[in-house]
Amino acid sequence: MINYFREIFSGLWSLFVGMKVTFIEAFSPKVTVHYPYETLKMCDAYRGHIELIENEEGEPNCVCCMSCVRACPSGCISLTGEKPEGGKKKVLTSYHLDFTRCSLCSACVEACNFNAIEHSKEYNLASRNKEDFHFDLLARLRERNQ
Amino acid sequence: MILTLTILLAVIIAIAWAAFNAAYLVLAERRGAGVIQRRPGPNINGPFGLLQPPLDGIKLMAKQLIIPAGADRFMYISAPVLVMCPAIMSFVALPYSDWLQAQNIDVGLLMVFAFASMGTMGTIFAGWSSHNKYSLMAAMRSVSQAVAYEIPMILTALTITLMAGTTNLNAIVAQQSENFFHWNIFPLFGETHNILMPFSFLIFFICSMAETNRAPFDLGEAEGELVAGFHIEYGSMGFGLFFMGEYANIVIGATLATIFFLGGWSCPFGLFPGVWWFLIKLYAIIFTIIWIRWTFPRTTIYGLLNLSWKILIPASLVNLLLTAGLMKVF
Amino acid sequence: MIREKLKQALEHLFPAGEAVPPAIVAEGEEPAEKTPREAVIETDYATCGYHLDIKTPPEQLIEVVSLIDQNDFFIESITGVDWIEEGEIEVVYDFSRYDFDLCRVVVRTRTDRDNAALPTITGVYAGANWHERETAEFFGINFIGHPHLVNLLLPEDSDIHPLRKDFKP
Amino acid sequence: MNQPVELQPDETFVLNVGPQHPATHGVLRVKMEMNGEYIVHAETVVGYIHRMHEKMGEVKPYPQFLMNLSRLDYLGAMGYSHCHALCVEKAAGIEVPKRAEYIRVLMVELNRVSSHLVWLGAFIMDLGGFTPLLYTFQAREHILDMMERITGARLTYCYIRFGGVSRDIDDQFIQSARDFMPYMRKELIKYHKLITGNIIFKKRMVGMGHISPEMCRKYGASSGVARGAGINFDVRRNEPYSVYPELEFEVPVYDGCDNMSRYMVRMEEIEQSLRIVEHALDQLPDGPVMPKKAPKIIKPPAGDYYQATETARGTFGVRLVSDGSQTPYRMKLRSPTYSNMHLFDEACRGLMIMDAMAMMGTLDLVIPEIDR
Amino acid sequence: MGKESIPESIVQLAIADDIIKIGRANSLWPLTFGIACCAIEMMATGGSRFDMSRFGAEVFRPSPRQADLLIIAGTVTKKMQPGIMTLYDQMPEPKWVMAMGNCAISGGPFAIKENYNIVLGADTFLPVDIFVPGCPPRPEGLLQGIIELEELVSDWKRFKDPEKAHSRQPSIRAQADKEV
Repeated sequence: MINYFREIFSGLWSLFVGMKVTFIEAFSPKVTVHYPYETLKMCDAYRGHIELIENEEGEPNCVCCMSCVRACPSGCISLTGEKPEGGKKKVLTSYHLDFTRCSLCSACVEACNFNAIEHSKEYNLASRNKEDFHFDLLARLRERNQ
Repeated sequence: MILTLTILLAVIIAIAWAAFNAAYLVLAERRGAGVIQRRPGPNINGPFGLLQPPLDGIKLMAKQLIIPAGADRFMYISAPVLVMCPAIMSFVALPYSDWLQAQNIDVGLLMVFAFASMGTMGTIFAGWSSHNKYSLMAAMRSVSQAVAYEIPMILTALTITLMAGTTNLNAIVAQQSENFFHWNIFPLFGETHNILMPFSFLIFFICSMAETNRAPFDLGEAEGELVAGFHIEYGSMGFGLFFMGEYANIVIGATLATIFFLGGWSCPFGLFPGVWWFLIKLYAIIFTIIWIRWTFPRTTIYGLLNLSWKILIPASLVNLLLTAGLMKVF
Repeated sequence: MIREKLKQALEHLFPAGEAVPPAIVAEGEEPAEKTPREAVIETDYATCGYHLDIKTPPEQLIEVVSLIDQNDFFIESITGVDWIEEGEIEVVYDFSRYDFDLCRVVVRTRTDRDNAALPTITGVYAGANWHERETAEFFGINFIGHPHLVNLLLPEDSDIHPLRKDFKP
Repeated sequence: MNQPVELQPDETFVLNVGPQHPATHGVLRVKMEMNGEYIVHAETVVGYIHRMHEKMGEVKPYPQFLMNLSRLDYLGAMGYSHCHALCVEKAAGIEVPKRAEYIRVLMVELNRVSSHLVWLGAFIMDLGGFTPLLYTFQAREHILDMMERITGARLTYCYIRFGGVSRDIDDQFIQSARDFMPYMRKELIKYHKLITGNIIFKKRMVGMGHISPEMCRKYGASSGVARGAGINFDVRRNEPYSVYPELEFEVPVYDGCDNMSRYMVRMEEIEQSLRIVEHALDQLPDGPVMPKKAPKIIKPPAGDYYQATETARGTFGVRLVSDGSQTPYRMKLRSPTYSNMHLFDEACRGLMIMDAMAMMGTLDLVIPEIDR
Repeated sequence: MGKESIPESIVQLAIADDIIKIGRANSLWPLTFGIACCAIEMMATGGSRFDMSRFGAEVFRPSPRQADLLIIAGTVTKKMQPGIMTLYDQMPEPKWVMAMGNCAISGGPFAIKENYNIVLGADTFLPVDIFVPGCPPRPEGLLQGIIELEELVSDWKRFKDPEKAHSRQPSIRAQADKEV
């Protein structure tokens, strides 16, 4: 019989303890980042989709060695390059990234020996077309330079 | 003629008040949850998110109405109405002040309880007619819950009628209106010196939460196991009505608790008119209910029934007997 | 040492002559005639990650597994390996113990690739049920006596065996 | 309160729970044969998110398969990569620098804490309490912030490489990890106040959902399910790997065999993980995080290799059958939840649906990890 | 497969239409339906730090009858595909579909040559309105998707470009230091 009452009262007490916890929380400061009004700064390591790195002349560092293409587990990179007449090195003519199949594993960036690609810090992509995420990175680079 | 029109107007105002409360308590709930969870809650639609309920309402009304194949059409359509209407009807009898009341009814208490128990019918209609196993199970739960909790609730209300000697809600308030210590919950100076009243309040509070299907007793719409409970097949405004009916019921429960135990519109200091005091008490109770909702996990169905049959009903019976005895002594 | 105990018990089960001396046995590399079809081999834990490698013919499988069960092993997994060049599918049973006396046991048995069938061990380990269903659907092995041998991971109506080496989608 | 009931088979109906159901944590389906609210028989249907990981293991070279392991179990991704890396390193004989191994353990344990926090929140949400979910997610954000600064992702890390890790940790990480310890301990006290002590919670936990040690053995259960049944089994202790022998921690074991034991085991595991992190930070050696000559092409000698580790969900095993080429011949992933979930069919018989859901919550399910 | 055709109402009221659109845009209730990794980010988006509820979109409804938005958060397999289609059919009009994460957009990293079980993109069998790429996308990505969807529903660009908003260090990090 005593146990019966003890259970009731200890049970009630535990409920009040729980309510006290939420009460204290209610007066703690808010933690929300109001996204469209304020944004987060991504850390250096953050892995967005890849971007080409340019050299001083504003041209891509890429020498078309294809190691990123080979390293990619999902096969989402395709690039072409050609040797200009008289030139020694290959020049990148198109660098196409199908971001919709990327797994952001960083294998391409690590495979690159020429410091030609890096992860961008874009984190809030959304669109009505999925073709928007088939990036032409060379065009993006040119756009950035203008 | 004028009297009839006045009554009609009063009834319309009561209904509008119920609908307003139901709509904005949803917002209050969402913002309140936000406060407890350290986030703002809906706040960009209008100042403080005040436009959120009308926007939700517009959306719900403009949504396609699906009546599932195999559903009992008549019952399916009538169920939300059966939940919402009795809830709104009860508002007619509720006094907010000695003058602010749609209709002063001598058996106001009985009427409110009668309408409150009608809401269960809507639930079981919804559960049965939806042609869905989840909703049927939820309806069965709701019914057993309603049956179990109506008993202690009414037994507790009986102690109040016993002390007040009337079922007129106005009279119940009037009887405790002298000052702070005449409220039924602080039984120091009232008509009776009934020290059991805090327990009665607790029982009544728990029962009203269970009656209105509020967490932690929301077995009827237990998301974890029954998906959305009895309104699983309801979309658009049918669902909206269930939602609003639930909140209207909360208001009724809180109003009754205020009237029975917290002295209604009687004010300890008399700073401002009684109706404000009433609203303060009412919303304090409602916010406590919201606070509880966002703190506890859900009970089990047998835990719920055990609580009622093994603890609350004996307790309220003893409470009633002792109250009667105390009445005799003093 | 549970390892010794189990090894002795199993060697009792298999004829003594056929157990080969302890050696690191690489699967697949060795032609079938070098490693006997039934043997209890103590392997090097540091390189392989298990202690006992038991090769058993399908007929003795249940006997072996019951013996393992009697020694309080728990079932870790069942899987198949498709040795397409030899025309055989190997089914690998992993057992381990909830104990500090470390012993990981691998039981292997082979069945013909074209007409793959093995006895079920669900009677001994109830937990083999899903593992066997999975192996059955991935490798097309018929576990004889299995209570509910339907597809586990693939759709109910699919009849492909994707982990067979000759599988083409 | 777990009374057996007399069940008449002809009065039953079949309730289909899932694949879209709030309590199934993803796309799991359970066909329940019910008598009223009591479960007569349950049949779990899995495979709704079978993503061919084992097939991909067979067709992709070793380094390219690495990223798959993070997708296997997105809550405790690091532990799975760790196991895979250990197995391949064992097979190919790659030496791992001490510091890299410490960093791995650090990350795995932090990840375990974050995984358990999600479990806790989602579990309480199954029981109908919503607020703890947001508290645990908020505490988890601290871990994710820390890990994102190093690994560059929030969930699917792809951080561990064969031979080491992709990026060294810095002082700021160490500082924030140290700061995190007292914060998390305070949070744990809060959870215990808010959840563990709660009478409603206790009523649903204590004595509910019986899973016996024998059942664990027959089904091969691990993690909290086995340890909640009084089995002292943790691969980190029983079969030490990595640098765990050098670290101090205890394996929490409760022998109640009920929901409460499993819950308490996991809650204490959070504390133990914090202890490991603290200890690993103290002992963190200097040095490189990748071996000097990290092999670009990995060709383990032909053979059969097995490695088991204790991940956030339990004993994860990788069986690697190599034929000496750049791609594995067979890659079997033994997932812990697979076995844990399997025993649900038997364990939930005779329970009411809500208790069965609570029990399912204590199994700590991540469905893609069952289906692989 | 296109959207179900809804009969045009006889009386067309432009203003009422606009109000209804705005109502719909600002109370998008998603279905509680997570498939894989992205579901955890979806939960995180509902969490305190990102707080989807500010847009009125936090009311995760477990029943498709009450939901407006189907977020496909994870890989769609051949076994799951009929289930998703059923869910979509059960949702009342108007309804929207969001493909969250690379798996839902095009199969993502699982779109290999030997693929036998993955559906290559939710848009192969559902009319997807918004694509949110990433593996998984950060919660901001999902929020951006919801903002984009609001724009699509109401034809009204409500929020300015987040790039132009002032960037700040996340409060939670600073706060974490304070709290400790």
